[in-house]
Amino acid sequence: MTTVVETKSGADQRTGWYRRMLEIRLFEDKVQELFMQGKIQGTTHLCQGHEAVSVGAVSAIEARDYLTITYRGHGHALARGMSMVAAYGELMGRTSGCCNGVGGSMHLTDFSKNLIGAFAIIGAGLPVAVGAGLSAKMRGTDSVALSFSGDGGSNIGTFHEALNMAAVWKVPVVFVIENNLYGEYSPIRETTPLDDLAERAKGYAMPGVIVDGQDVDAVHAVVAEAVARARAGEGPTLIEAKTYRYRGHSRTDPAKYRAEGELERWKLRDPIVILGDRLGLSDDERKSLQDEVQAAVDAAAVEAEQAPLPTLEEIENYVYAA
Amino acid sequence: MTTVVETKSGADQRTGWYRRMLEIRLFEDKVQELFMQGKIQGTTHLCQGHEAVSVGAVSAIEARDYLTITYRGHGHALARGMSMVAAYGELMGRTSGCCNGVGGSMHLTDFSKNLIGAFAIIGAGLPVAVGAGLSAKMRGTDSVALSFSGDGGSNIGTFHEALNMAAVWKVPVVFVIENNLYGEYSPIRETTPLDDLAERAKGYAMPGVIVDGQDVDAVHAVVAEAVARARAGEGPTLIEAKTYRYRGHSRTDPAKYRAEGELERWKLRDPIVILGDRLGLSDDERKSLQDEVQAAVDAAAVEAEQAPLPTLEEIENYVYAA
Amino acid sequence: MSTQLESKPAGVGSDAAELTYREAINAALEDELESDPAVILMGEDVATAGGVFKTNEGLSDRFGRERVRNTPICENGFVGVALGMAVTGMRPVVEIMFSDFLPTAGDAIVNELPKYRFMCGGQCEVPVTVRSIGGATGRFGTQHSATGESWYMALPGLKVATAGTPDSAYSVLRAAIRSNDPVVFFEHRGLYGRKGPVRRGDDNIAAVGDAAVLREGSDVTIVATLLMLDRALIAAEQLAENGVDAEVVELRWLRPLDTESVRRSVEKTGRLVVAEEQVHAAGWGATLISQFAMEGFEWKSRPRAVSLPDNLLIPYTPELEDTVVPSAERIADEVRAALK
Amino acid sequence: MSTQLESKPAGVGSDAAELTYREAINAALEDELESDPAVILMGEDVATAGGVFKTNEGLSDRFGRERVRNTPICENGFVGVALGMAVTGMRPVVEIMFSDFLPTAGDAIVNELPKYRFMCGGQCEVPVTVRSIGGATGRFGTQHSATGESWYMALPGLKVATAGTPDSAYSVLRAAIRSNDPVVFFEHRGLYGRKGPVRRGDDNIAAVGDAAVLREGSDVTIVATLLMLDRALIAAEQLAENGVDAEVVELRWLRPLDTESVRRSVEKTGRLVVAEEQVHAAGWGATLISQFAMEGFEWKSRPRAVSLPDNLLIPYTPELEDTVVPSAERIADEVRAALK
Ligand SMILES: Cc1ncc(C[n+]2csc(CCOP(=O)(O)OP(=O)(O)O)c2C)c(N)n1
Ligand SMILES: Cc1ncc(C[n+]2csc(CCOP(=O)(O)OP(=O)(O)O)c2C)c(N)n1
Ligand SMILES: [Mg+2]
Ligand SMILES: [Mg+2]
Repeated sequence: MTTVVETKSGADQRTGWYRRMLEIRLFEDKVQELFMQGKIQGTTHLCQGHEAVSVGAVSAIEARDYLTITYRGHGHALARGMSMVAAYGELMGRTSGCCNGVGGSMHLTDFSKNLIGAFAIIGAGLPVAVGAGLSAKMRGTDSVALSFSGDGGSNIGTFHEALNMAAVWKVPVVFVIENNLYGEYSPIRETTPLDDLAERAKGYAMPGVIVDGQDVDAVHAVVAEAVARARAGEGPTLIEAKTYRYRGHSRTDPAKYRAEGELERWKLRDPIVILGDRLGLSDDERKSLQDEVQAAVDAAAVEAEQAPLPTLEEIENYVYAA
Repeated sequence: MTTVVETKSGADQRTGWYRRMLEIRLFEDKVQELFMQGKIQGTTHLCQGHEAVSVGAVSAIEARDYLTITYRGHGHALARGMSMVAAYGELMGRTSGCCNGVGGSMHLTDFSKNLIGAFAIIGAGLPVAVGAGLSAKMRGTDSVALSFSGDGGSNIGTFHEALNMAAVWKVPVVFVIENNLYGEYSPIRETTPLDDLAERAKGYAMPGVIVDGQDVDAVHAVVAEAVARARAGEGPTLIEAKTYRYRGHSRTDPAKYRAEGELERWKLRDPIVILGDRLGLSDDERKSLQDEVQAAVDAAAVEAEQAPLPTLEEIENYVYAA
Repeated sequence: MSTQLESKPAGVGSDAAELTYREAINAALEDELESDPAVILMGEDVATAGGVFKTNEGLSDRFGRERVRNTPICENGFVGVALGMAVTGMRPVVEIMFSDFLPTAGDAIVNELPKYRFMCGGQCEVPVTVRSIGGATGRFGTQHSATGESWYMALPGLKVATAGTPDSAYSVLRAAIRSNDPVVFFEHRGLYGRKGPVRRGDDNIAAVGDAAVLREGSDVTIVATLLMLDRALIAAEQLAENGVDAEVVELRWLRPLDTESVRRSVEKTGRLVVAEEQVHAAGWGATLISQFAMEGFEWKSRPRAVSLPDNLLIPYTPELEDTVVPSAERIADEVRAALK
Repeated sequence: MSTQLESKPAGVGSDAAELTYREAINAALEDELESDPAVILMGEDVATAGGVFKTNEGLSDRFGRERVRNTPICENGFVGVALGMAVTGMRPVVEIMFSDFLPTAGDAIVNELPKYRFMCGGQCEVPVTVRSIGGATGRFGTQHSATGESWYMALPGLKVATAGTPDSAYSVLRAAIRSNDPVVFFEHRGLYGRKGPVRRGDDNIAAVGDAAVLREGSDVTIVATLLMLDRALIAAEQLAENGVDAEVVELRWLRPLDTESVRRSVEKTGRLVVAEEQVHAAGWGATLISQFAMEGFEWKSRPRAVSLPDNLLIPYTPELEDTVVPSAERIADEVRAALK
């Protein structure tokens, strides 16, 4: 671990992580409610259970660094500092949304925060992150790119193509696979011949690291180290964070394909509880934080909803640059 | 090594290999001549220097096994027993060709020999080979599939996708990468972050084997072993054969990008010479075989040329099945 | 003039059962898996929980998880696998979960499937069916809303099919699977819950290339596919109340394209409105209209198209998605304009 | 009536140099790399030996192998990389060695480049140029002969450009690179050796979306692109010898499509022949003709198309390739038929 990491992992920062993970958890919980009320339509891919990965990793990059996420990206966007109003607004299709409501749940993008893309097509984000990293390098900046993808996504061609280019050009990019053991309804071993996806780094002569995705400190540490390597010009890293999603793949999925007790076992290692314990938070402290964040979540949803819908005239401007 | 292999590697068979390698060499040499005469048009990708790979590998499969090759596939087609007339005919666009002259140099296909495809798009053949192997397995046969591709081709998405599916489904397929150190004009280390592509097998929990591609015995042995594994239901293998192409990438390429002396160094380990030495062939024996094969090559070219061109009406039938 | 149900030219008779479009797809898959052991179904999550859109309910239980096979996420790869299976004796059906992912399998669909038989001089047949599930109205956003139906109609060697009713879902899909050529078969997600009469059985397998007149009429011809077909039928009912007698033609196949059937219809009506869930550029609507223009067809009024706007993509915003995708009302309006 | 050279509306003047189409591409790349450090060129072997088709001669020496960068073989991947560069301040030009490989990059070209700006609510611009090199007559066989020019014209968000002469190669490519939207720019391999006057300089950058009248005439309008444009110009010269005065319009952009310029021409001539190296289905020719049909345009004689046969693919067989790809003679014949 580098000094940078040490500095960052102070108690204050970690309390911030706790709060942010809670915010993500409650944000996602509320999405379900808003669906029931018809305020969010279509589909959505929630990330309860993954909070330590998004918060641990995103907290390891700087404002000048780039970030790409996926359709399961609410947590990462919030971790990057997107306001809940901007996130809810987007899910509601309103102009309060980060993309003015045309993107929807799968496309939380915010260029002002260097969150340069949220991809609904599996694998598509990885080459874009490589491009951002390469561009940073060619423009003489020391920015790095951080890219999230899933276990299922490690089987598509662009995963391979992106890692290969990143390695051969020594691009400053960190790939984080959130291995939540399922790609939609398929358990990893039905689609993938190995358990540890970090193994795949070997095909690119790139470091591969496995980390406990329920442990925000651990995630932060390995990502910070990889970011430091990237920034120092030593090239990309593949990090596999073992995690679990508490909900089904998407709104319509009751996730009946899971083995009995699996969810419950994972919940015993809840990332928020783990950090709360480490920080020595009392029940009361947890409860009052919970209430505070819940109030913020509720208020954000109300505020987001006040905004008008985008107009056809407005969105026509999004097709071509002026 | 299994018994099957032992039986096959008798001296008679190896003399056959010698002759076949010579045939491939002289076949390719003559292609250049036919180009000059305008009898072959377009482009062509010759394989002088690779002969031990095609002959060593293809001789390790049975008639009931499937084979997919690439645009650089003349050698493999001949190794599989395609007549030189059918091969020249195809290059000349005549009905003597294996595809009646509509495919051309890049598409030497012969279903009667289970040579089920020759692909001009990089990476496209690997999934097809996986499909053939899977089909063989599902239909309850013990056929396996053998698939050739190149070093450059190991960077495209379908390579990854095919190996992953083959491994997860334990498909009876053997992938042979002919690593000739260049993808078109680019040396491998300009496009690929490692030298040994067999390393990539690890990402699929599949055996990866490196073999000297100039040594036909060695190639035959490792492929035979992989075929035996596949046939026994133990799944796929990735084999990397280190080899070298003597000519440029394609007809228009003088290959000036090569380091000085590189070609000459490789020619010191010519696969035909190596086997000739092992078989203890005298200069006279080599010379007389050379003359004999040259005569056959010349005769085949003449015969192929006699055939008529396909007609438009004929080739219309190739678009849709009746 | 007749109603939608009575006017179905073939297939739907007294022995028809009411099925949803989803159930019709399921029935077609079941009947083909049953009738030919070479048929298999593969794709992402096709074998679990009936597939993501529940079209495959019961199939993996009945036929096993070898023949109904979940794949990794790798569209180009598994379409290629299907090709390898097809040329070695099997008859694979591949499911592409969203039509937007067809380009992910772009090489397999553009360069391999259609060209394979040709390049090898007719040595093989390529019986692959690619089921492509697409269409807007689901609030799935810009990367999950294409129908994609016209993308591949410029590829000789391929066949391109669509279904706009439960009965065509059943009969066209069965025909696609039985074709010895590669077929991309388009389903519309917005229709899965739609009910209609389906006559299940081997005598209800569509003829490859035939359009179907789903409603006879004399004033105007509406040609449509997929969800637009459904909306065209609704529009026709509305128009009938105003005394306008519209003929509705379902263009089931885009390749081969049944210009003949459309011509028969427009020769009767003299007016044409195409309704398409795609921009007009480079689509089947433009192809048909151009064809008639080149033939010098004499219209009673100029042909018209109801299409997606050329200057927009499908937004997530529910209200705007509904504005952008042509409604039955817009189709009816265009018909009225054609009759002015 | 005037000759090809004199009739060029813009760009080609007395200070024009004779360049080949290849040299014109090279000059456009050089001038853009020179004028903006954000411009880079990437693709397979672009930096070695001038690239596979020698269009990049000298560029890697001059601008270095970072800015002129060889990529691994992974079209979808490196177009995605270009996208990531474009939204972070660069202006990449990507070379796709054969247009047939565009579908290999299908997801990047269909779902990412055109939709990116839209999906994020206009937060970014996407200045990526994809140079796609295609076309038949090279005896490259079925998987290496497509022009592909119409494949992507149904995608709002994308721009689609072509060049049929050295001067348009120069001026349209420079316009494509300067566009803040993604452009797929089509070059035809069969034209690389073709010579013509090119006025090199910043004042010869084509206007996005504008077709060009390359030869004025009053009897008939021929609209063409790429190699067919070259052949249309030859056909026009032949026809002139028989007293037929053809106007030849180069449809440089398929998206935006310059229906306006074509309309101006056909309003004058009353006759239209489109010449396209693609099947007619789902192409720009059908799109134009349909557009005029829907406007109720009154033709002196019905519009016509010279296209690739709908029932064939491009064979390797040299003699058959020549039969299949429309010749200047076939274009002239069709013009004569239009005038009968
Ligand atoms: C190219 C492509 N194929 C299929 C899909 C449909 N799809 C969406 S999410 C998903 C599963 C992805 O699994 P994983 O990568 O493990 O991510 P997770 O959803 O578990 O976060 C699939 C198949 C898609 N979006 N893109
Ligand atoms: C998808 C795709 N991209 C690019 C090409 C052009 N191309 C043909 S051969 C080749 C190099 C392949 O190198 P390698 O795999 O090492 O095989 P080799 O030619 O050395 O046998 C390239 C880039 C292609 N045919 N297909
Ligand atoms: Mg997952
Ligand atoms: Mg090579």
